[in-house]
Amino acid sequence: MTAPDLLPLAVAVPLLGAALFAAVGRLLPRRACDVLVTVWALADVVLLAALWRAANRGPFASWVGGWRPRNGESVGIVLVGDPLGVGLALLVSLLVLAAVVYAWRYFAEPPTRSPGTFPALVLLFEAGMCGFALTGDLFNAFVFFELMGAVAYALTGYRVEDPRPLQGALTFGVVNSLAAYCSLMGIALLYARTGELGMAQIGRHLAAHRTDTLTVTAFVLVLTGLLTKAAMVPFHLWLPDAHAVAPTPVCMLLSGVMVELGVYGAARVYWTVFAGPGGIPAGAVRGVLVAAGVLTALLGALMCWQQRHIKRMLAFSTISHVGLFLVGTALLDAHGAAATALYVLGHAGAKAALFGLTGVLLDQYGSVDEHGLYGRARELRWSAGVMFALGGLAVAGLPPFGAGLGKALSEHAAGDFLGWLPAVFVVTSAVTGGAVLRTAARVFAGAGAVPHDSHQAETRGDDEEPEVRDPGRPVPRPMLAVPAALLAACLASGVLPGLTAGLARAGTLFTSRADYFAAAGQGPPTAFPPLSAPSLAGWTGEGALLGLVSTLVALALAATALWGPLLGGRGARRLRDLAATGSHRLVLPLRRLHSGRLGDNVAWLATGVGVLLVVFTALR
Amino acid sequence: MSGLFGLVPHLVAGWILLVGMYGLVTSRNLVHAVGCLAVAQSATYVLLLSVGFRRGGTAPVFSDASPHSVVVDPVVQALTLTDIVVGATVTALLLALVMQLHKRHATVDPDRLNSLRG
Amino acid sequence: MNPDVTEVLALVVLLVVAVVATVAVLTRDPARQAVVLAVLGLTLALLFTVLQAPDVALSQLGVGTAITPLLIMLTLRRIRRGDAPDETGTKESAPEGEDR
Amino acid sequence: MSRSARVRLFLGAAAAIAVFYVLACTGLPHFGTAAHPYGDRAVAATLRQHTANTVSSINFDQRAFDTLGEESILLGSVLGATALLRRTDDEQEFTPGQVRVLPSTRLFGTLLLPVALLTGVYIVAHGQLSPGGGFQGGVVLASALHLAYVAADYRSLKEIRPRELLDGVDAVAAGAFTTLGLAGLITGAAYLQNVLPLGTFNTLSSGGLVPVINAAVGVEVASGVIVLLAHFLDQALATRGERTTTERGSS
Repeated sequence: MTAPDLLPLAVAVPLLGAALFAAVGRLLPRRACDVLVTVWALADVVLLAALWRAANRGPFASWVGGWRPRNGESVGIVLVGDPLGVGLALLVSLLVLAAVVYAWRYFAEPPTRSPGTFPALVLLFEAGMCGFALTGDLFNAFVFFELMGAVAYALTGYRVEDPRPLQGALTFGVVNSLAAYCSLMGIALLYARTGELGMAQIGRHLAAHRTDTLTVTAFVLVLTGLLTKAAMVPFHLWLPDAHAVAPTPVCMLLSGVMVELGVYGAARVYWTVFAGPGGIPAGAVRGVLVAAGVLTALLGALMCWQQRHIKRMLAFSTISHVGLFLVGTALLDAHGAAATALYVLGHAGAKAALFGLTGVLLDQYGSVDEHGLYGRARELRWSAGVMFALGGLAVAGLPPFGAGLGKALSEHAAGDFLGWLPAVFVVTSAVTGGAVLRTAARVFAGAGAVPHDSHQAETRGDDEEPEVRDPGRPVPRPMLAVPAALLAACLASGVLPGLTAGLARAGTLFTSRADYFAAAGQGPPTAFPPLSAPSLAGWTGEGALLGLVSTLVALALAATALWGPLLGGRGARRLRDLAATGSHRLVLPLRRLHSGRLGDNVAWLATGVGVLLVVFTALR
Repeated sequence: MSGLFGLVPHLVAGWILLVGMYGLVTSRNLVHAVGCLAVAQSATYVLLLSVGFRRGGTAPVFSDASPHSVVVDPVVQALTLTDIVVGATVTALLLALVMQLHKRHATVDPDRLNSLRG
Repeated sequence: MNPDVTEVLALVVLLVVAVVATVAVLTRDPARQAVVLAVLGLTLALLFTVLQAPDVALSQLGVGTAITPLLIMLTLRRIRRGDAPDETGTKESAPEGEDR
Repeated sequence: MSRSARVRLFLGAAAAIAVFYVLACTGLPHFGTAAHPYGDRAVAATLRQHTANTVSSINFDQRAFDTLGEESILLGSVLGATALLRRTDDEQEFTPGQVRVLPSTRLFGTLLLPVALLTGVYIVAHGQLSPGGGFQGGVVLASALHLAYVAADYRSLKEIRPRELLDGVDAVAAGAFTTLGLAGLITGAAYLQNVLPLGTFNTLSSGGLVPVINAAVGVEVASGVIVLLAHFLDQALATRGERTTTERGSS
């Protein structure tokens, strides 16, 4: 059996596992279920790793059902194994493995009286994400988008005893479903114009028409669902509400890879469908999406800094990093794509580890409130505390973490496009990293002034329903081992020498329309770039320096937040007043916009669609 | 059929989507909101099937029709079928969430839920 | 070209669908909305039949007119009971004439 | 944002969307166009596959991977509803009171039940021939069972509805679909490839794998919908008591 034959198994194996756990889960004891799901997740990792090796030799296609094209036309669905897509699926499977191991002792007692329900849902989630990453068919992408969506809503609201997850899950569900229906409208418009559903086929047929309002409208509508998943401003409002409340292992998957899949989907659709003649000009896409990415990164960073609910803080940090991923991808070159891929990889390790450590806090203290936990977690400072701080440093871009290398390479690529873009990368990383460091210092060391309550409308993190019902127990070992492994992986992705070279080639293939079309049987065969294609530079002096700068700024910000209130003197007092005024004028209105209300979410969704339509029409 | 007349099906689909979104924006009851989402989704059915209609075509079933007869586009029908199932299951999940939400918050007014903000 | 009978019929049903969809959204009481949604499901099924999509019409009939409204009614029933914690004080009028 | 500001924002955006959408539609082929390249290919492939109902051939053969995803969504939402609507510690089950049913209603339900069940099975079985198939038939089957509720009361429905078994059946049927796909791989063809003999056009056994997958989908949909409705019915009719934690009366 060859790699193309095995590609659909990336979806089928987790689906089979889900059916298995759903069917026999209630018959198995808890421990057996835990072991079995770990083995299953491991098998997925092995399968995808093998596929990834094959994809690195050159992209290949798998026609599900054997419906190979005749004269370039097929009636079936194609899955395309290119290194970036399969690599993303591999990342999904790795994070799923981490999440299921983390969850070993997570739910003290399976709430549904069937220990199989949670693993089954997680495996379905994995199948949806892998299918989405691999499919080369637009409608099939919608189906897998909905699969990962529907399962994610259920997983987010999993703890029904607590009121907040339900609200977050409902907003998540309604907004993402609505956005998906917008995408489907766009797919229908594309079908009306070209009579095709395969991405490459549509791309090929679009060339017969000039770019008109129909093209732009279809493009924007299809993008709506993907950018909502990617939490681009103003489609982002659902994300903090959902990520703040989902069970911790689920958060690891949501923040670590699901949101990033939205960016990937948008880039994939652009490159295969709209990048050619009759599509959308590259200049327009680059301009609009880079601008949106910058806005997302800055807004996310600002909101991240303001949070006291730790999971919500991490959620806004994810928004802000996704903004950077969007910038990197929207540069529309191989360098940007490869750098972003590495950044996503490093970020996934650091962010999943941070969520995991927050889960430890919730487990031990029944709270994720930065103020309420002040100094309470001192006994964990040499385990969870150190790791939390390391996660903060990784987020801030400290060399040699993978997140740092990804940031360095992305900002280098972005700097070639616009000279000031690296500043956005540095500021964003510094603020989000600083927020994490501030939290680490307060919670695990009791450093700085005792935080005082503000009277603004905000989400607090105390009186959470503990996710585990046994507060007296020591921290279960997997809950510390998994974050440690994730941080180690984040570090490794920054120093493994072969990785950047591999990703550079993956980026070249991802942005090469001809190679994708050739693999999907829609164009003449191409000679894939050689294995020794020009690779990314790896760590450079400039990259390491900027990484150090952003880390130092992060440390300075954290120190200011911690000890600033203790400083005496007129100067310090005046600065504090200035900060308070700024916060009142700028931050309060922004916080009010994040009202958590369903109607506001939908109104902003419509606004985003309208604005995108206007700007893309103006720039086309 | 030409001109504006031939646009009506597509325009109706667009109208349904926007009306459904209007309902979501103004809804005071989450059960109503889920209903509006279902309305918005029916826009996709209407658009898909309108796109696939062929003048003079019959249903794409050949059990008692000649294999040479003119039929409407079957692909969009298959897509719509999938879409309907997806819609029903998502509706069920969302309603389950609403039911639980009401137990914990004692309200189903989306504007009175305020535990997540800022 | 003059539209043929099918197309005229389709257009008429389309306009009815648009009107019913609007009414469904503007019906703010969820219990009544469920009924309007059932009617919407019915008119959609009719539209799909006219558009030569019997397979789709059949599933729309099952899902749109039966399952979705039923789920909404059941949800409302649970919610209404939640609103009135004192069980004995609320007599619900069940469609089957239940006698509590 | 105040409600009126929100509505104004939305209406402005909606107006813009409407303008672009209308302009986009003028670029579409007119309603009833004769150009359906994919549709024509799908019809040709259907006839080659000896399947009479093109929609079934697309759903269960040509684009079976879509349907696999769709059935997984159904499985996911059944599992999700099971998790979300579980009875929490603060809720109790109660037995709904005895119900008076008019004899005519009982007769109606009792007579209709077998008819509806038969109809459901018929629709599933003829999916590759006539309109209908696993999904539509499954829904009819599930609805048929609920005629018992009309005919008798909730208790008798619970008696004839083995929910735990159906939970398992649902999962097994979903797994069967995934596994049937493997048949292609094992025989050296592609995943989900239609490797069974195609049979004679327009007979019950025609279409190769189509009727088999169709049946699996029928079983999954029927059991899935019954389980979904069961959870909702349970909550609506036989669960009471809850604790609201926050915000009663606050705004």
